Amino acid sequence: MSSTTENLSTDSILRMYRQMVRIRTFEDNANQLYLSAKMPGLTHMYSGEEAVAVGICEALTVKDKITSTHRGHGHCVAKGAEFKPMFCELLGREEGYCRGKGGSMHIADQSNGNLGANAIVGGSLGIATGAALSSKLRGTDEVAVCFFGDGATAQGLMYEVMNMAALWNLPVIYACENNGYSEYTKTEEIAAGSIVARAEAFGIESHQVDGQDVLAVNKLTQELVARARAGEGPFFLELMTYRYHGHHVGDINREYYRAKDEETEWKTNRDPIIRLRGYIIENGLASEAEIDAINEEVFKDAADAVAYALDAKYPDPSEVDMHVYTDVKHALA
Amino acid sequence: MSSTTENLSTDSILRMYRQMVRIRTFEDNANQLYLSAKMPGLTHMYSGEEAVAVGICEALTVKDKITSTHRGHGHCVAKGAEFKPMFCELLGREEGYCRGKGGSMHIADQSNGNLGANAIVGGSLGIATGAALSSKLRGTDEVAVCFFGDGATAQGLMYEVMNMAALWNLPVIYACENNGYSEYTKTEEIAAGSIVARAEAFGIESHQVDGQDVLAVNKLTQELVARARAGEGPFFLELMTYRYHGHHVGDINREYYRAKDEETEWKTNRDPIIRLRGYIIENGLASEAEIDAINEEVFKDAADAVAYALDAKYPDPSEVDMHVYTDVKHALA
Amino acid sequence: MRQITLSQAVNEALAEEMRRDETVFIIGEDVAEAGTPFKILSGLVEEFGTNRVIDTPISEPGFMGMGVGAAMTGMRPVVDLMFGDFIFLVMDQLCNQAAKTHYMSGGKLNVPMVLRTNLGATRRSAAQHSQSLHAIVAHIPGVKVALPSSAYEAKGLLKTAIRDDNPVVIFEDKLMYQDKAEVPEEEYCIPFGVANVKREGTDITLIGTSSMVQVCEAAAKLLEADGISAEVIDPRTIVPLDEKTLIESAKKTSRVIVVDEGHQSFGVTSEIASRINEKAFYYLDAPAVRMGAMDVPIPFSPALEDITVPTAEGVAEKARKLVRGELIHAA
Amino acid sequence: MRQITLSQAVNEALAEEMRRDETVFIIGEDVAEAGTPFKILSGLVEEFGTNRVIDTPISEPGFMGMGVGAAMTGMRPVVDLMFGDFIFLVMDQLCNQAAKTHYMSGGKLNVPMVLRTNLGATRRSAAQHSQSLHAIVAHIPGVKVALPSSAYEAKGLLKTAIRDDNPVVIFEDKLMYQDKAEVPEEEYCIPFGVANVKREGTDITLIGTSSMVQVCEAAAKLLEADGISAEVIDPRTIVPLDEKTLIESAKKTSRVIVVDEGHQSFGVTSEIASRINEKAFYYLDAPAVRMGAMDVPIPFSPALEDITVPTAEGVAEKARKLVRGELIHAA
Ligand SMILES: Cc1ncc(C[n+]2csc(CCOP(=O)(O)OP(=O)(O)O)c2C)c(N)n1
Ligand SMILES: Cc1ncc(C[n+]2csc(CCOP(=O)(O)OP(=O)(O)O)c2C)c(N)n1
Ligand SMILES: [Mg+2]
Ligand SMILES: [Mg+2]
Repeated sequence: MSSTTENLSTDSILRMYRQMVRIRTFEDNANQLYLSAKMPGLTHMYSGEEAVAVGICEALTVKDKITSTHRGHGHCVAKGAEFKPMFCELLGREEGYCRGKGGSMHIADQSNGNLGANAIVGGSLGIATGAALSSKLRGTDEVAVCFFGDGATAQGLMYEVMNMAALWNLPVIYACENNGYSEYTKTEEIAAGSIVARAEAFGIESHQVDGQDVLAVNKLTQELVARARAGEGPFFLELMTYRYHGHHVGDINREYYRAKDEETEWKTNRDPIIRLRGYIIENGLASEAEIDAINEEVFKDAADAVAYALDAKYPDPSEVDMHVYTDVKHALA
Repeated sequence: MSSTTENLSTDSILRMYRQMVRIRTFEDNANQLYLSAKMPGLTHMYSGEEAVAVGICEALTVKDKITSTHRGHGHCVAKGAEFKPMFCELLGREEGYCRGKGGSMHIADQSNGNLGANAIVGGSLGIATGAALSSKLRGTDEVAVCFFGDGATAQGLMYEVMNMAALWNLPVIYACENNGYSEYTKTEEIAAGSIVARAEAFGIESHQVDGQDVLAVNKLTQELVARARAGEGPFFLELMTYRYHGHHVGDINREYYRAKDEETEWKTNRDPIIRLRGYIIENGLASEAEIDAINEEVFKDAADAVAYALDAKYPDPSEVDMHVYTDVKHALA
Repeated sequence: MRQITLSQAVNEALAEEMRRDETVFIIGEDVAEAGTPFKILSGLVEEFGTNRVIDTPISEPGFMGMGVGAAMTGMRPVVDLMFGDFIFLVMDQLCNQAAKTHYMSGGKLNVPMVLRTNLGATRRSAAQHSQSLHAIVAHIPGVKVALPSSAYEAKGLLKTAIRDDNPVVIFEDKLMYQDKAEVPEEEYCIPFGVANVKREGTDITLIGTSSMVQVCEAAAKLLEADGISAEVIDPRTIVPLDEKTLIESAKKTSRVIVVDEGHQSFGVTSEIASRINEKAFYYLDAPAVRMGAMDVPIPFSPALEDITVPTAEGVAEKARKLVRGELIHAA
Repeated sequence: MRQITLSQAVNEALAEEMRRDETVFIIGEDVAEAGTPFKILSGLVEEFGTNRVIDTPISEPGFMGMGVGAAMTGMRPVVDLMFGDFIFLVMDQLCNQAAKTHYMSGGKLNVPMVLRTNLGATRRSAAQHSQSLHAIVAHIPGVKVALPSSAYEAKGLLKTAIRDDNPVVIFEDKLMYQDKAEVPEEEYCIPFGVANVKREGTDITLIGTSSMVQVCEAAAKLLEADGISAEVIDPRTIVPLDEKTLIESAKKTSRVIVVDEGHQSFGVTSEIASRINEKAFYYLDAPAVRMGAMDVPIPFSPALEDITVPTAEGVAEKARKLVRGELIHAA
């Protein structure tokens, strides 16, 4: 594993390992719920990209804000969310983070600073930048991280807000998760020139990072977060990563746009969890047995949460017109 | 004057001179119409920026397309429009290019390939790029030029269409008229980093040009138009220029955002018409008398056109619901 | 007659018009190899090539604007907007540019383009992938709005839209893509502004748009069981709107329910009900009843989402009350 | 009582709320030194500084989105949109994001923001600077919509909007910025959802919004001369809408005209007329009459533009016909 670990405690390395396993495990269960027709609608798996969300969120405090995407379970877990309310949300139950009203594509967890997933590609670029402006205006040192995909770089909104973030030195980090595809299209077919050069043209310091190396991601993010708190923001990160599943859980036959070999290569030789596990063993930070114990614990948490969510109750029909406006109990009454 | 004139005939140089004078004269008359309360609404003067529109449009054929802005009279004249239908349009008369329905901010002249001014800043970036796509799909060698201001570089739409133009090698030239201000704000306050670098980040060849040197603008544009016809587009131009009047004709007291000295400096030492006149004399392309004759002729044309337009009739009230749809004579009947 | 799905009908309409007129082309996200997430366009890129079935980056305002420019210069773009909810991203290009160009130019410039998109909830896609936003487009002069209610209309209206010299937005019901209907082999177009009386009746008129036409037909069957004869009318386009057919039916039955999947307030039902009340007022037993989607963002939870959209039973219930002469107010 | 212009009233409301609550800030184009092209905000940057009166680049979607994010995290942005026509550029951020965030989060996230913009034609500004687009915003659940009709309402409604925890869009009539009205020195707020009966009458109810309230009042004066007693009502907010006051007046006078400067079709007059017809049907002599702006893009030529908007004489003429019992159809 490329990166060194000065300034990274064993605890935090093990916590990152656990968080990555929690994300992978959450997604495996979510996928099963879909395949067994127990989940309403479709959902987008984060599997394969765990090092991005974990490496970044482990460098943030609970007060720091993130905005997430349609592929948002990983960001949600990494920012501190629990399995039960997450699965409840995916299943549209009242105990979900959003009382079942948002679902997978709108899952939010404001208690941990997650301002929410967004089903409009690039839709949260303004929100994250606004959260950074808010942090500055309120005189706090909160940083905002905006997660978005390579496909979102085609949305003009990104350039509008990067321009303002640069003009006003806002404490925002743009985290572009370049997983090589937007839906069924390769990134090179939809992105001309260079993505990092686009941010640099606005005078924004930009870095391209191996998104499968959680330690490298975390180390760089720690530095940038500290500098953003000191008023040196904004920053732009292009994190090279890969999604293991299809665009969404229903995208099964995808050879026409993505080769099996390519998938195998990433899964076997670049998997962020396998890599960190190897690093932990090599450096004697934990034993195989201890790591397996972590895995087992997470698997069990997830199984319990799924069982709980499947039995949890749906919101009462009377909730349908609640929360349209904050100051009206029933909007249609 | 910096540029050499190999490949520029005396005729075309004199035509450029005449066209610049026609624009300046048109604007002086339009401004008088406003000051004498004979023109409905407000309008934006192109005075000072003549070398941009003329240098570029003189490198185009009548079949090539342009899109224009709220500051569009210069583009319209440069692309071949006549005074009478232009003044009629500004005065809301039936003989206007748009039958009085568009006015200054929407003046269009499709017979000369001017797809129209636009009152939405940046609103024509997609239209121009679409015209270039159309040219390619129809198998023609038409080039599209998109005129827009420095302020329009803040519109996300620009980055969306530059990306597609670059991916598909479209024959479009983005002509950014950087006159140092957007409304009452200096460009450096609203544009982070570098404008040309933004286009280059998409892999688009970009040039910064002295927008007060009509020969330099024309020479470069001729080269780029030829290359665009050959499929080497798109290209991006940042033309450094200056508007002599306020943002619009009503913007009289503007010292609070722009110093009088600065205006004087540009008007006296960098005026594109004075510079070209000097060049013509130095190189013996015409005599002072011949140049004055051109001026007189243009002044007279303008005076006649204004007089004509002031007497021209307004559209019949029954036209109000015509042209809503092409295939319905009266939309509300 | 042969039956095909709405998805196949759209595909046929596009293929036929692209064969007929080489200026017609498709532009949008994942329209080529992928044939859109709904697989509607499968096979078109193979026949027409990537010059006429153009995959774009995720730049809705950008490719919509390019569609406008291409339409102004001799092409007939069919812009593919993956979800109707994304229309909010292209409103400036659609409403400030496409809709006004012909008028602002005094009739000199045309924008013969089609924006193909969809509407419809209950797909468990939550608030940003379930809206039915046709009413806001209909409010802007200069655009036409078509709402196909079956595979037959989807094909006939799309062909008309492509041949129309004005900007047209066509909203397909994303839940009907796999629904089959009889569609003739022979070519046909369906004229705009001509409502379709799906079923004749004497006691009450049920006016439904898009997805709500089948709801009205199902309601009519329920009512038949109660001995109530319901007329079902599908306007097919709301701009232009075939007011005449709607008014005549209202005068005949003296009772009207207007059903549309857009939000009820400031929506399509408001406009149609107003026109009927204005022009059939003295023939009506009761004011035209409006039934739109609830005025709430579409919730994800199935337990809530299904409540937000009008149902056949709900329409039938209101119809019974109307016929029984019970005064009703809009929900 | 002292008289101030609508522009001064807006300025006062902002200054008062910014003094009262330090989380309130203004963001938009040329709002600081320039104080907007209409000079409405003059003096605010001097008092509150450039951290609270923020000049932006010409990036409406961008600063609107930033407003949403700031509102979600403890601030109360007042986003300044120079012309109402530009709302088409921010529809995604307004309607897909701001309007839905509270609902999609199950009530956990709030978006206490105000979008200040304008409406109104006859300023010779042509099709892209003259629209009155409040109806399309009102169609989207989750946003409130306020339409001040004078300096008094402009101040009181804006102060309420700033204190509201929901997204609020307030449309000022750009032609009224220099119009004066009585505005008390003392602080006051005007509650949302409470219509204002500007003038009592018995023969007919004239419901006007924004710029059309003064048109209705002028019409009422003309009618008075003919011995017709007109009641004039200003809903002040259309979301929420004070249905009760409107219905009661309709029941009292049995004749109603609804006047709004937005396009008539699929517009505000459709919604209000529908509700009145539904809930006062049996009290009405004739269906509620709608008078909106013509369904055409706003033309530049004064000879055409002035025809597109309802006038006092036009409203009075329709009112006379109504009172004379002549059956009328919407123009
Ligand atoms: C504005 C908008 N356009 C299109 C879509 C449909 N869509 C959903 S995800 C997606 C691809 C996004 O690609 P990327 O940003 O790279 O994220 P990834 O899925 O690869 O994580 C598209 C086109 C959308 N949700 N929003
Ligand atoms: C989308 C949009 N936002 C704001 C405006 C108001 N406006 C008109 S011109 C202008 C400044 C444009 O500056 P620039 O692009 O540099 O062109 P210039 O006026 O300098 O030629 C602004 C903000 C507008 N017309 N459209
Ligand atoms: Mg991607
Ligand atoms: Mg400028």
